[in-house]
Amino acid sequence: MTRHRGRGMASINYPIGMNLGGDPSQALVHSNPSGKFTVALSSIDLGQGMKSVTRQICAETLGVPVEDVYVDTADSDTGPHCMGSFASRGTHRVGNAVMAAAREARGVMMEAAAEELEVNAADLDTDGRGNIHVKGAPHRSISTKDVAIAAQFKQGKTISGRGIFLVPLSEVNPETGEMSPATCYAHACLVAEVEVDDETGEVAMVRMDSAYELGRALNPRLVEQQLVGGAWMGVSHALYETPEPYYPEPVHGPRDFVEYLMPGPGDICPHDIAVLERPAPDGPYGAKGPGEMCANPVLPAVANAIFNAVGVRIDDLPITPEKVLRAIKAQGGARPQARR
Amino acid sequence: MLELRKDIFADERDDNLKEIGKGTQRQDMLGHVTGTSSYFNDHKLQGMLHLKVVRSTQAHARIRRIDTTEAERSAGVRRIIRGADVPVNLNTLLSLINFGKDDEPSLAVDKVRYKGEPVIAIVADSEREAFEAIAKVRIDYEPLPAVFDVEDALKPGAPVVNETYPKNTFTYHETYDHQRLRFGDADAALGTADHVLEQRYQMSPIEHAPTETNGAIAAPDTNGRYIVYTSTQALFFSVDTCAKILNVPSNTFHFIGGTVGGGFGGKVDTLTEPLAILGAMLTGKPVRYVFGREEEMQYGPPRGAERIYIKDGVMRDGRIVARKIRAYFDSGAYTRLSSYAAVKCAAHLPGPYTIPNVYGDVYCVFTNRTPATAMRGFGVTAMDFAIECQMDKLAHLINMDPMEFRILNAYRDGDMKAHRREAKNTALIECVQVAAEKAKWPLREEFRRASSRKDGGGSRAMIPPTPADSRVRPAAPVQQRTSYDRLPPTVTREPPRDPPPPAPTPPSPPPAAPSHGATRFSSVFGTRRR
Amino acid sequence: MSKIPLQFRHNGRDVAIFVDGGTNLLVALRELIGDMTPKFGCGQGGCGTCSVLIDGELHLSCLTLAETVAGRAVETLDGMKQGPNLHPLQRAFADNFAAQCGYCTPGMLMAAKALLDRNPSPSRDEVIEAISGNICRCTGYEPIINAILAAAGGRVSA
Amino acid sequence: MAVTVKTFASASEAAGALSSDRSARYLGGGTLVMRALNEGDVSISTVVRAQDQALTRIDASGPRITLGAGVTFARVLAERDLGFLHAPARSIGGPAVRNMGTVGGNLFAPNPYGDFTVALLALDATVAVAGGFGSRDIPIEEFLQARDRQAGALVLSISCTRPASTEAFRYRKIARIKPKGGSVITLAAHLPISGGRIAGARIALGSMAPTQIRARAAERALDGRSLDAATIAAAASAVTEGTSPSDNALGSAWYRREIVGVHLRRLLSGQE
Repeated sequence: MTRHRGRGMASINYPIGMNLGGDPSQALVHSNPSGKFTVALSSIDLGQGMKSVTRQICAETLGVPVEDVYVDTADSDTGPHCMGSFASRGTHRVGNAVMAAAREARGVMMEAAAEELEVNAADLDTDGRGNIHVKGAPHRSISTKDVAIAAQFKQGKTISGRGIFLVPLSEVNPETGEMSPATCYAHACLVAEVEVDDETGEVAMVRMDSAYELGRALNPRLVEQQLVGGAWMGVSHALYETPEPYYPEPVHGPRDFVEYLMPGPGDICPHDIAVLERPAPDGPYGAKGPGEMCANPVLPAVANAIFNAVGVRIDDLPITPEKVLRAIKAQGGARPQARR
Repeated sequence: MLELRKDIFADERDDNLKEIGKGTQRQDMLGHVTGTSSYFNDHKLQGMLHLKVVRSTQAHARIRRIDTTEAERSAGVRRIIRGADVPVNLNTLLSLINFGKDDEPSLAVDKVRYKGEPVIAIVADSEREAFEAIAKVRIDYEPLPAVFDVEDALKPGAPVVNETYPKNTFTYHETYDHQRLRFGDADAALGTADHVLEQRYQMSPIEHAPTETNGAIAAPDTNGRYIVYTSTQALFFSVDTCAKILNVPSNTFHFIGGTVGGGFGGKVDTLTEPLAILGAMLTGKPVRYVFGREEEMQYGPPRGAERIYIKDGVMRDGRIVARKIRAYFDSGAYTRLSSYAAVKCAAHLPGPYTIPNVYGDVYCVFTNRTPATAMRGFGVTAMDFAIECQMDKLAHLINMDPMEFRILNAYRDGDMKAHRREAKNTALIECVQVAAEKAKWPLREEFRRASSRKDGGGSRAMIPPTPADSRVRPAAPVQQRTSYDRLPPTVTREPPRDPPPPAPTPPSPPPAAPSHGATRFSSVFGTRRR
Repeated sequence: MSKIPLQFRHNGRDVAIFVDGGTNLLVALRELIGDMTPKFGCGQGGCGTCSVLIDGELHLSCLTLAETVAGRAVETLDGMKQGPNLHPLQRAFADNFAAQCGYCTPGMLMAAKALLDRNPSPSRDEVIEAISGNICRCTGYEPIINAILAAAGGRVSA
Repeated sequence: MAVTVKTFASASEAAGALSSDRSARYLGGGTLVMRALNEGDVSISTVVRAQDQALTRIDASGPRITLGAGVTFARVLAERDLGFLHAPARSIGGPAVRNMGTVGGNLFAPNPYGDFTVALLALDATVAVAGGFGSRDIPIEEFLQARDRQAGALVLSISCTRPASTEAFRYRKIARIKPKGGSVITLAAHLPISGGRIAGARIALGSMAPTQIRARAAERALDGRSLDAATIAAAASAVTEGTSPSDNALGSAWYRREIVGVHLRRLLSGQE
């Protein structure tokens, strides 16, 4: 028997929009005459899906179908200021800015609709399908398209909104570290099962089970993308990656994707994920942001699973076969721990 | 496979929403599957030139002489750019928020501080011609002793990596060579603990390895403006950094990002835009500067290495009574964003647990390696690795189930966190319970019943007496033992038992008005841009 | 240095261009023909995002000397759509959320097409082998594997 | 200055062009030369090609097989008669690299590449090389030892004798990444059996020295014995003798020495 299985776990939290505040994101929302909306951002989508979640946030807030909203990003001439997509700011900061802009635009839209329907704007509601109707009287309705036409060509109103989300700057106490680093926290716990070869030190992932709490899954498919891909990156960080394999000696740095190690499609394992939603009071619809934190629990969970499998502690990342093998040899062989 | 546990915290949510919570298709998916999503490099401009840089072959050396005469005569070369050609050849990224001193040139002038540091930029008609000219540049180096280990860098007599910070550490609050966190009396509590465990953890650097490398295309536009297609993941960060380095108003630029081919933090640093724009300014032509893969892997900034020492005191019944942490961020040769990561890391201590005595010193250290930058989980990933490995060891030490050990020590609503803010909206316990359930990991009833919304606050909401600096204070005598559930009820939230130390420096003057059009915010740390 | 004339079929259409000596097919496609679907990821043969089909075979365009495709048929993602309709693989990638940043997607789709054109019902291991030369940094591969299997099984919703 | 591409109809003309120009490199599948050009290797200013059909010929009908240097790994895999070479061919790259990379080019691929060559070394292949003065056959071991000096030569073909049975030839590439990754170490074993005993064992290793090498001590431990546990153990413990592995990004010299015996034992005893 040279291969041993073991399980390990880790639990973590993660600050969302951690930047000590002071650097807001902005958004502009406006409609065109056919009642379709454009969100203008300078913020960047680097694959995490910011365009898509801010689109849903905007549609929800306006009360229109998501198809009627288009999010335009990454243009410094048309998009208002945003420092960038980092520090888990996308969903939280930009999402809140879009929500604020959409709220203002909705206010104008409802006023314009009220004028057309000759009612008080407070008595109106949206149906989320492109119509605005009198509460309790769905037959007294007008389409957002007709409202947009009326607003622009008859009433002389621009259905638009401006949004900014600013968390005030926090001082940091030099002596105690007292500060307000972030406004909300996401959470996770992950169980990793591994198989360790005690003659070669090789570690193979067997499976992962996890629970992630992220305030609100604005789009569960996008959350799944982040969590599946992020956990893969966590495995990669745990077992494979570094541009300095002999750190701190700066030698033999990888130059290509053969030398820079990342798990391939044949190294992945089943991953069963549960998502919990405890809405953050200041998140857009309670959302926190899953993208950054999702890799973090994997690294220690894998390390702890290796201990459970063969009884060695590897406290240096990445946990290469060499480190595992050296540790097994140093303790005189594998010492499997109580099976979990 | 993903399962939404709508049953948990249902009372805190309104699930009656129309678009939120739906698995709507991504707005960019059609573009992705048809290959029509536009990335920065998908712009074809007439007469585009190509920029490549000559990188230092040395980790640490004085530059004696640079000879570009042969390179200038090389076929297809339009322009050789030296450090002297860069209008403001010294910058630090976070100067945009007035954090830290300018410490990094766009092109090295008198000294190189890491292998791969850009020294000369060459703009040529083709990449091949730029490569041929690179081979003809002669740089005469005087090698200097280099330092690669964070703790070696802090020893007396260590080579000075970056003269802006002669002690090889970033300066916090214009006073300290580290960021502190002090909550309670960790040394005293360690003296009372049933077990004390001190361990060392190390994370090597990690490369972002986006499939798209960093790059930018800059082109002269009408009205004296420049259009810049960029891979940046931080558009206005990049706009304002370029405005500063090139000493022009920020509205000189029209930056167009696009879809970014993966970033993960590696595209925050404004690596290619300033030289691409400068190239366009000097030649009047569109200029493209794109990293090759080896450049991206070795000279593009990684997630920096971290070394972490943790010393914990734990009781037989599982309560952690003290956690003391010393952490070193390996920033490489320049600050970039590591200074900020250290603060974020300090705020993260002691992890998602309520520990009555926490002590942290987090250092941002300069070494002669590629400067580090942000990456997914920045400032936290390595610390979580260290803390959670430590938690596993502690549970093992006291023979407790690791899940139950986490639940016992988990922070709950109403608890005071070590950075002196109340914990709210917590959910660690529920995550542990659900993960255990998914993994069929048995938990005892009392741990299955625990809740983030119960049993927090009260004495756990107090800020414990905190000595001014326990390093200069003698270790707490045994009779002053305190433990988790015998905490003296502290009546004041602040100040601590000992009088607070005098402010080390007088209040800082307001920041100077910006002169180059870059956005400025108020001072975060009192260390402002020179 | 005189340019070299080069003719080949590009997604079913004849194209004629002039290339410099040593130009690779990726540069020829992107900068001379304007087909931006194959991407530059490494220039080393390690990432696969520049993958194209040459006479139906999967090749790395960055490692292909442009003039070697003279008279041959080059297919890129730009030619994958069937008229106005998405190819079943494109639809399956979308349905399975198999793209995040999208940068590896062109190469993944070409690698998948090369597989399914020869082996319409591959096993999971065969799918894994087929994309083993393509790097994805976002998705963790699982949705990509599922998408290709779904396209092969015709389990793609309309 | 752009690169000059010279295309010839015959291999001998190409060989002539190569030997007369120090800046010339022969373009096979492109995985080495095109990469070098993409990465700015300005020492190459001429690329030489040959459209000689002999270079892509496969002769696999008889007991001795010959592969033209330009035969790709995909073509090796498509050839049923070359089944014994399928495992090494499949271990190269992803499908695109196998459609491009050639058996001739693999002879020149530096660490951590060159896995197919490990198989050829175990099979005692012969390399036919065209130089400035006509062509000659060189034993692969000799070819590899002088590889640095072969830059001006053009490999025409590689031939070897077909192993007597599937059991007689075994190959394994140890990579960190699945299903495809760079070699930590690569092992190939040719174990001809005569009268129940191994006669003329050849064990070849990749990544255990600057070039692919034979593990002669392990071969000696196998020769004249039956392939039982004791013999395998003896071969495994002798396998590091004469090796000189290096540290690289994929593993250290220490690690390679530690595991090569384990993997040889597993290979010879048929374990995963």
